[in-house]
Amino acid sequence: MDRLKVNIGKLELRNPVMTASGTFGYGDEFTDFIDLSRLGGIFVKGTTLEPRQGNDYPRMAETASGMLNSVGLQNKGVDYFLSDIYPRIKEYDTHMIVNVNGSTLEDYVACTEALADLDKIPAIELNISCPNVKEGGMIFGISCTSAANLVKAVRKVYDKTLIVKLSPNVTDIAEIALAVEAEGADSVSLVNTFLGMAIDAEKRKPKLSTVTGGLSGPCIKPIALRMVWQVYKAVKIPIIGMGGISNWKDAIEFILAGSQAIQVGTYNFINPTVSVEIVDGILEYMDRHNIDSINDLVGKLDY
Amino acid sequence: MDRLKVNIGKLELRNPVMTASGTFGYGDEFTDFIDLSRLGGIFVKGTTLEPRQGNDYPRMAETASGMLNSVGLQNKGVDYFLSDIYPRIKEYDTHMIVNVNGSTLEDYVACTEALADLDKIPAIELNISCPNVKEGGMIFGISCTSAANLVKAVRKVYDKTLIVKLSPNVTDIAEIALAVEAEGADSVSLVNTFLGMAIDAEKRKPKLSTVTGGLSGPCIKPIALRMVWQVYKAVKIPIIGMGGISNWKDAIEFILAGSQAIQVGTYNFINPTVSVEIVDGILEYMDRHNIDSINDLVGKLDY
Amino acid sequence: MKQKLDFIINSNDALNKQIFLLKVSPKNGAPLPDMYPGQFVHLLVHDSSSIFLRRPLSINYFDKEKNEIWLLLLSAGGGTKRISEMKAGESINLIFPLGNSFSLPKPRQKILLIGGGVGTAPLLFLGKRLLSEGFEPEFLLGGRTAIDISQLEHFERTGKVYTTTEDGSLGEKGLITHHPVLEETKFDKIYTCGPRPMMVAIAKYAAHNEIDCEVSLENHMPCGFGACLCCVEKTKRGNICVCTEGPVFNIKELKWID
Amino acid sequence: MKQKLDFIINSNDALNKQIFLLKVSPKNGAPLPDMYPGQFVHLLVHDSSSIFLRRPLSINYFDKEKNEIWLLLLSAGGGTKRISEMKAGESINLIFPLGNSFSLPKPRQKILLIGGGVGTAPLLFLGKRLLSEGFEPEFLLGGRTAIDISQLEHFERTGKVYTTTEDGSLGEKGLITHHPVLEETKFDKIYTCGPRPMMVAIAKYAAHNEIDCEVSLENHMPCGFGACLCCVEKTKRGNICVCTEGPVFNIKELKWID
Ligand SMILES: Cc1cc2nc3c(=O)[nH]c(=O)nc-3n(C[C@H](O)[C@H](O)[C@H](O)COP(=O)(O)OP(=O)(O)OC[C@H]3O[C@@H](n4cnc5c(N)ncnc54)[C@H](O)[C@@H]3O)c2cc1C
Ligand SMILES: Cc1cc2nc3c(=O)[nH]c(=O)nc-3n(C[C@H](O)[C@H](O)[C@H](O)COP(=O)(O)OP(=O)(O)OC[C@H]3O[C@@H](n4cnc5c(N)ncnc54)[C@H](O)[C@@H]3O)c2cc1C
Ligand SMILES: Cc1cc2nc3c(=O)[nH]c(=O)nc-3n(C[C@H](O)[C@H](O)[C@H](O)COP(=O)(O)O)c2cc1C
Ligand SMILES: Cc1cc2nc3c(=O)[nH]c(=O)nc-3n(C[C@H](O)[C@H](O)[C@H](O)COP(=O)(O)O)c2cc1C
Ligand code: FES
Ligand code: FES
Repeated sequence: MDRLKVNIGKLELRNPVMTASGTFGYGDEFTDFIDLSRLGGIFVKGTTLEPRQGNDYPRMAETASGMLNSVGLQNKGVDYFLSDIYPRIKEYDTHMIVNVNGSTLEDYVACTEALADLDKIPAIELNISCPNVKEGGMIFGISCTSAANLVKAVRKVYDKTLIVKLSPNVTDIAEIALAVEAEGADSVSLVNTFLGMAIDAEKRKPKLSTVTGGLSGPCIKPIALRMVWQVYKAVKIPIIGMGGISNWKDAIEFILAGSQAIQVGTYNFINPTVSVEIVDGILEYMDRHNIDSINDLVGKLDY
Repeated sequence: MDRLKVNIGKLELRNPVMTASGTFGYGDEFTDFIDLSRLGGIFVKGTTLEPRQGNDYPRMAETASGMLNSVGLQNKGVDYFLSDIYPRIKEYDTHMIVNVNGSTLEDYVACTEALADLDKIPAIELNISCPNVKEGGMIFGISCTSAANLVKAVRKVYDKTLIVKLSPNVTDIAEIALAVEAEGADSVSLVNTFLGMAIDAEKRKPKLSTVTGGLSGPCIKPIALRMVWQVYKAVKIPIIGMGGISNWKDAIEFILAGSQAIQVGTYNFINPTVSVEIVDGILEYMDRHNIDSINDLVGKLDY
Repeated sequence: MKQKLDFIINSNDALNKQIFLLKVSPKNGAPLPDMYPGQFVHLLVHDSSSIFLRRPLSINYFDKEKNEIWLLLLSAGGGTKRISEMKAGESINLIFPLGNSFSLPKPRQKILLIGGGVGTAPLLFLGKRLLSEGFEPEFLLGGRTAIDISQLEHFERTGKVYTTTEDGSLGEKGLITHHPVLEETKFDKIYTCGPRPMMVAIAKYAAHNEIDCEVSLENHMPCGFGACLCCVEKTKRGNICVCTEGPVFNIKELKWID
Repeated sequence: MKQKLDFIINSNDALNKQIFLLKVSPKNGAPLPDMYPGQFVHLLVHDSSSIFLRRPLSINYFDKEKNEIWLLLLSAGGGTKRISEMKAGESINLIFPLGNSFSLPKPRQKILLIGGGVGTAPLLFLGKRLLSEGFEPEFLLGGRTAIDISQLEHFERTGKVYTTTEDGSLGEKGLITHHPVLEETKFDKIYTCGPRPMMVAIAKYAAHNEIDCEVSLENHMPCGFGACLCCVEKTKRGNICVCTEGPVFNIKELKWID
């Protein structure tokens, strides 16, 4: 299985297939369906310094080949994570990566510090792109300066692998990627959800309690793929690509566009075994095309 | 049918349902299927000062609930339009609106001037958002300054209704809308296509000759709808909404989000009679909800 | 243990224009695990543009002998319409069994199961279970008109049945919450499933009369197994997932009554 | 005049594992308009997530008496697979008739129709037409293996048939472009449809031997009726739409041979 090994910062992944934050719980939800040790890693739920109740129901609207969500980072806070969740998930035989969120720069830093010393959390993903909370989140991700400042501050308190998750709701995502790379991010992951909206025509009301929410699923794949490719041409750090991946073919496309690794998000809801099916599919593809190492495919789009 | 009448600048539309540039030819292609006089208007193919061959084949890739195109403004130039097309299409009993494109500010101005005196072209749509040409197009649409400068220059030579078509590939579309409103645009239309990409995993090649192309169809609807709503809250001029509209329900959603009128694009390919079906559907909806004038629905999202 | 499994449709019968009874069995013939009333399946229809997400459906009945699950389906929107058009022999993929289940009553409690429209779906399974556990369930079933009340013969074989219809075409005329049995009889426990306004009215009635009451919620569910946090209900313990901590709730946990 | 119309599938027969013959008639029973060999239909499958756009298919035969269109379908990808699974009685929506058509030969010309794989589809209709116009069409049909050559009995009833297969299981062994008849007989006109590399090879052969040659292209077609400008072929007149000015081109118009 060494053929699938990839590195992200100081992290060595068994394979490039990981699951996306907010779509895979803490992994537990999937143990009935798959063997977690077959995954390269798991990005757990968005975590904040303080507990959050998230947004009001309804938080979901189905759309053409996708869905909108406005969960709004519901989680019990980093202390609860340390006391109640970490002891459980640290037993999983895969990389568990925490998705870190905050309303202020100080929040992010404090939340990161709380996680920095955990043996079995080898990396964090700094979410500067959540479209579903009033403060923080995306605000940091849509300007180079604020993204850079945040990464600089977090980098100071965090030595392990620092992944920064980018927002697609920008004119030039490569610019933001360059800004966070310059501040020492080990990797960028993209994309988070697109800000979208759904309306119930008969009721003349928004379908989400928050009016707007984040769009994910196969519908966004073409845009996400383009962004990965643009960022790949701009930065040197490894890219973790995602957005609508629902089978191994999609995964290969993201890898060819420049992703060192990928995350599967929404499709976990529809097919809870999709992530391991993707691992198998990538291997078959590599056999068919005589590819020794997955690294030989990264960015190898022939154009 | 007065219940459906709406105004866009100096233009009075029979109803708010129009067809989008590049998806409806010059109208001729649809006369076998529908009675063009049942439409509020027709936005004809993107037109440039000089003839253009467009991009190489393949120019199309199918995606989840949508498609990418990279036609690249293939057209025979404005002179040919004047001599060979205009005499034919001026007979149609609906508003024929020309979508004006260029590589430079001077191009746009010259193309506009050539169209300004045509009796039966009551409006132009300035396309500052085409993602499929190397020069011009989207470049103008992603910065407030360049968008404003272009509109200012065109406004000087054009007295009739000036509609500016916005690009969705920006961080803040409302900001661009405000900038063009300030320069005297009578209306903004949105959205143009999203820059996207598709890859053939087996061949390891892009599916489009141009690598990237414009994404359209139902997949983009949630994002387009959100953008219309954001622009509606920002500007005073009427909005022409589009992006993935495929039935009357979608049209009502765009109207509730703040569109004074709408355009149907890609779905014309799948159902060439969809535009008139939407007119009928809107009327039935208004009957069911006791709505006297379509204007009473514009922006009336209850949130 | 949750499973993802392909099923084959043994039969799909239209009970009326909008309500369908699907009977499905595992394609691979494997014996189904234990399932409990209140639990649901999450159904995927392959290759449909109108169904991106799975659709949750209550287990209407689990026929252990035939290794068959019954699903009672209302064709309500694009997805359920598509399912309703499926034919015997076609296959569907289910994730199951999901959610918690109704709790058993205390011995000798007088029990009423109240179902509105297709909300009767989980109550058949529950009723049969209660009967087999030695209880004497009674049923109050309502609908707009007579044909909205499905599987009446099955319910009648399970216990005493009261009916209401809005148009009076069957049983009492009026809303289910106004049926005289609610005035005349003192029940110890009520189980209910149906449109939310109906359940809220019944919850209020139960609370007011100090009757223990369990409701089965139908929040929208992208995943169905606790991964997305989209199906939350505001409870006294905060926002909690209906798909894992529900769909059945004791009304004491909810914030419906204040 | 182009129409958009619902059709009913009269039959759908698997000719081999991947090739299907669908016969369809208008749902409303209306008589079909005139159609010409080379023209195609644009087919929509309702409510499929894998088919967003319509799928173009050649008119394989137009049975005027039965008011029936024949479509010969290769299950090549998601869309055609889905179509291949449709059953008699189901309905599909077509836009038709689209495109130009093959031109008729000059009187007494010696004609060869060359079809590779499912590219034989329009050639059956063309062959029958030519026969009825008094010509004596001959056919050169090729495939990887014997079962790839469909409708052989129909072709044999229409004219002389030569065959090639790559594995030699039927007719000559080898590529269609190497069939001896191309060396031995001097044809005046060739019509061809099949994989692009095959058509290019034949076009070169025809040009070299000064044989008039028409090819039918299969560019990807979002709309099929000239609205989107996506299906263009580079010709001596610039980029032109295959769906309206084709799919049939005389090779003189194309830039295949230089
Ligand atoms: C635990 C549970 C058990 C259920 N049991 C049954 C049953 O036994 N029989 C039955 O007919 N119906 C049942 N429902 C409701 C059923 O799931 C919905 O009617 C169905 O999802 C509607 O899908 P649609 O595509 O037809 O409608 P649309 O309105 O087109 O659906 C749009 C979206 O909203 C969601 N949605 C719409 N209405 C509901 C609803 N009432 N509940 C949940 N999600 C909804 C859909 O899942 C979809 O994601 C149950 C729901 C839940 C949560
Ligand atoms: C004028 C014309 C006539 C045709 N006649 C026939 C026929 O009689 N029988 C038959 O089996 N096939 C015919 N084809 C080819 C057929 O249209 C394609 O095989 C089909 O569109 C593939 O769709 P898919 O979803 O199965 O494949 P996918 O590869 O999944 O399709 C993806 C996209 O590419 C397009 N595409 C892929 N391959 C082709 C192709 N070869 N031609 C055009 N578009 C393609 C599809 O339409 C779709 O938009 C014809 C094509 C054209 C243009
Ligand atoms: C229900 C839901 C919740 C999510 N929560 C988070 C989150 O907490 N943090 C985060 O960075 N991304 C979150 N995301 C975004 C996903 O991680 C991913 O970036 C996005 O969904 C695109 O990938 P996909 O199309 O494969 O789902 C969430 C997505 C969904 C659908
Ligand atoms: C094939 C194609 C060609 C297009 N050409 C143009 C064009 O020339 N000028 C323009 O302003 N928009 C053009 N567009 C964009 C559409 O007018 C419309 O903005 C976009 O497709 C979104 O709407 P839809 O999702 O309804 O298609 C084109 C779109 C397609 C699919
Ligand atoms: S439906 Fe996803 S958590 Fe309940
Ligand atoms: S397919 Fe649209 S122009 Fe030919």
